[in-house]
Amino acid sequence: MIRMILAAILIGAGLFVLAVATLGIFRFHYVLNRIHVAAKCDTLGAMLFLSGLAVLEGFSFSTLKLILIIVFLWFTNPVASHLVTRVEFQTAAELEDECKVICSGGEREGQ
Amino acid sequence: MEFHLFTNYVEIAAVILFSVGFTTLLFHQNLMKKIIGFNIMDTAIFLFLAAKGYIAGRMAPILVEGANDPALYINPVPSALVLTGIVVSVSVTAFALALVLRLYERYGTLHLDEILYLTRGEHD
Amino acid sequence: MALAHNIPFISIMITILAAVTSLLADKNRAARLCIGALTVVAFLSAILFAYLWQTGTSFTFSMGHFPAPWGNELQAGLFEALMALTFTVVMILSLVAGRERVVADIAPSRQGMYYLLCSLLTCSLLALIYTNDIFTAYVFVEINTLAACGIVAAKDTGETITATIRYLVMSLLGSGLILIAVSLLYAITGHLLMNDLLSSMTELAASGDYAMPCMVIMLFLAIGLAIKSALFPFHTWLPSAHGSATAASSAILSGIVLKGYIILLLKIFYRVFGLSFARDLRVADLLFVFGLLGMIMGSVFAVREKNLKHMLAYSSVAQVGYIFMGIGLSTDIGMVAACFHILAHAITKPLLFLAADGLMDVSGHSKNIFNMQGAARRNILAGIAFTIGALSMIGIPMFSGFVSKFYFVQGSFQNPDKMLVTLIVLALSTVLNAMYYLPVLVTLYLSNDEQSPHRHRQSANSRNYQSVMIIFILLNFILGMFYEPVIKALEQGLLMLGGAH
Amino acid sequence: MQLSSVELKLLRRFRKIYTIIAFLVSLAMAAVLLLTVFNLPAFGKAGNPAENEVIGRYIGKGLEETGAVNIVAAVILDYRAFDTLGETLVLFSALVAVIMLLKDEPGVFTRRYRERSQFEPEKDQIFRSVAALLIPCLLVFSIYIIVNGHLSAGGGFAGGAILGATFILYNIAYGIEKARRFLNEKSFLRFITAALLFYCIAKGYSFFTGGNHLPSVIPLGLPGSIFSGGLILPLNITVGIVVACVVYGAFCLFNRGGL
Repeated sequence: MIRMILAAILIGAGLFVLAVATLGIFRFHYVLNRIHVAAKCDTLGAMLFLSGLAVLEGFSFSTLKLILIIVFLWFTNPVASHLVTRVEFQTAAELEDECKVICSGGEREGQ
Repeated sequence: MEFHLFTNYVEIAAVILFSVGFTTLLFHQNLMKKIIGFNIMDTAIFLFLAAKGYIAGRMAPILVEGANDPALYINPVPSALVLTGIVVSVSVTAFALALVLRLYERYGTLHLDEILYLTRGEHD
Repeated sequence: MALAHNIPFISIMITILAAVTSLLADKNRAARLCIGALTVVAFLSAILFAYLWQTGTSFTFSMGHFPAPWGNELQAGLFEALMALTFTVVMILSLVAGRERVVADIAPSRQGMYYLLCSLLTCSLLALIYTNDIFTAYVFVEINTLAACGIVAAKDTGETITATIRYLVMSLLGSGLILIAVSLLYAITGHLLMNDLLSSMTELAASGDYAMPCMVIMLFLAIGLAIKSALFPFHTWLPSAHGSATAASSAILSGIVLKGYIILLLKIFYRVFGLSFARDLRVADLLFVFGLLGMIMGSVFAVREKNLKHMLAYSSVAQVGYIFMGIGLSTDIGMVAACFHILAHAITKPLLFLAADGLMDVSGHSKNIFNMQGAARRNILAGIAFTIGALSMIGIPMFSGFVSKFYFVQGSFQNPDKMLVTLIVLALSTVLNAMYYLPVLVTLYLSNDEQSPHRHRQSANSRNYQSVMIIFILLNFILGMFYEPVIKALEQGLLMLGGAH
Repeated sequence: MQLSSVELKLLRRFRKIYTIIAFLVSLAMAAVLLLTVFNLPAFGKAGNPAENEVIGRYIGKGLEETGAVNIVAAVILDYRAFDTLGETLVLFSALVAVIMLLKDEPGVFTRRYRERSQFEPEKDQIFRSVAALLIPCLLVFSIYIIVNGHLSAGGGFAGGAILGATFILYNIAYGIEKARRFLNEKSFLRFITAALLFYCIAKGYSFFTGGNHLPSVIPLGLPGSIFSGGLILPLNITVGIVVACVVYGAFCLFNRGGL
């Protein structure tokens, strides 16, 4: 029973985070804002959701698979977001207009 | 004959998605959005097929040792059809994207009206 | 089990193998492979036709070790064999005659792939003709779409790529409708094989269950296939695609690719719903109305067109309208007339497109009719061929177009409700056909314009082109004069399609 | 984009009408489909029309007739193999069409957008180290999925897609030159042709013997072991190769117009 409640809380939290992320992607206008929301919330939301499923399942082979999926997502999702951000950082023409914080660092081309 | 208004909710979601995709494909002028619409449409059909294959309380059609009673497993045919459909949809998407890329390289726009206007000058 | 029963399977396999191996071959070898494979298939189809003509039966061939309904199945009767024969012959002739134009229009590195796609196109058409399974039909419809779009896009100009994307978008709409209809069909019957679908449908028609889904399925299938075969309100993609592609592609697309979908629709009418149930669903009436509109509007658009290839493409819209009108008549003779018109149009439209290409060749490759003054005097064979094609399309006796019109009229007599409107529209459409073909013919035979920069340009038809034109002209005469055995074969074939063995 | 003002006005008016039509068409479409769906058999209920003798034989006799534990694999590669042959040909034709459209001809045409982008992921340290970690795992995983296609969920299509994605990852992380060492244009075309030829001939053999009611000489093996399922295992492997090649080839063509 306690396991059920715990699982429900985890899954609910995961769904909430995913919903917020989706809203954020629609709400924000620039790539960097959007990737900020998408990256964090996808990683966190999927993690919460999957761990909820793992709790529900108990100790079994499926739980091992779920943990592997979480590890895989933790590896790939931040890296993918990182790459998208880098591309945007290096190629976007109006980056200074989009983010008011002055970009430091000389990696950006044409500066 | 019954009227399944509240049991067929998965199918309802599928057909709503289908009409969204259909409309996007037919009426959007941006070629990328047309392709996205096509993908939504196809995905909706796969959802529909998957829903039609599901039978409550049964296992996926991978035989468990010693049990091959048809009443234990869900319907494998829709799964096979979905698999075929996904491959077809991926191939067509690749072809459509290649065409769009060619057009974009040539005209610098993805808007079908603008492209049609630009090609008008090329007729002899 | 006679050896001839293997022919449908072997013809499909040969075209697949030709397509796969030509990926590694260079362009000339790919062309030879494609045409060679098609020739073999044409011979085999002729043998199959002769065999079925003698025995008067149809047969099924199970693909794999499992009998239907567990495995796939092919089905062949006189109708299927005749269509396969016609399609392969037209395909070979178009490819042979369009060879020089392909070399001129398409970059050398792409020509191999062009022929590869032609092989795949034939494979998919054969599969559409022979298949007995509705989902297999969907898969091969997709191959057909991809290959057809590919052979339009092979000529790499902005115009063709734009035309291809419009073609592809409309085709995708059609495929989506077909796929959801197939899914709905599976949901209410649980079958994909046509024979079992037919028995389930007969039960449903008797019990009255699922009346609304049946209606929607039939509607979606009909509209999906009508989009792909360019029935009037859905024809918008056709003129640009057929008008801008290279001559061989235009000939193939107008002549046979459109018809592949119509044949699939006929199979759905006969083998999935059963003719009487399909007529009860009233979808045929919708097709009838669209067909009539297409006959008129296609010709009206063609009258306004100054671009010769676009004009021929709009004429295809009108001719597709004829075929759908024949299907929509809901009479036996109307069906036969529609099938005969498939054949007649399949041998006339490629003739017209190829002749137009020859005429454009001596007019500085301009597609505009006004630049073609006297072109028929400079390229005599192409001029004669164009004249014969045009006369056949108008419906002058002795040519194939006349026979189908004659049977359309007969078919309309069987259905008194639709008789009057059919006759009026047929007459009107014939007048309109004459209105756009005759001025072109007059222009083509006008004396050489002194100002014309091309007036000294003489034709340089290759021997292949000449012989293909002569074969097409002869075929047109044969179909126009000795049509009785063909009609008889079609009648029998349609009976077999309906289930009589 | 220069439109004259009259044309622009016309176009705008046309757009307005067009939007209304679009809205109506989509509503009508949704209404018709919803009505249809309400009339369909109930969701998830046993005894719907789709559950008939076809399914009974697939599940009841699938193991002894095809030797595959995964009934979906048995259906797509044995019972309904003609569909799957068509499906592979769809992939093939799409690949050919994409090659035809996007392949650069040396000296004639170069990718403009390639010059515009200055981003080179090969230089990214984070990405490279993660890729180095992931690529071996992905390779093993994809091969497991392909080879186990007849025993568990998965098969040639799924595994091939993962294999293709692994190649793409390698290509992005280590650059095209290194990727060319194991898959260049020539070997790519040969792989695909060989795999497809094997597929067509194997299936052609089984269609031919099946259609003529001849016995097939291919043994089914011991059900449940890796080497069971008769032709299903080799077919899964060839399908995997074809799919991986198509995915990777399409990526390369989109990325730089050649392998």
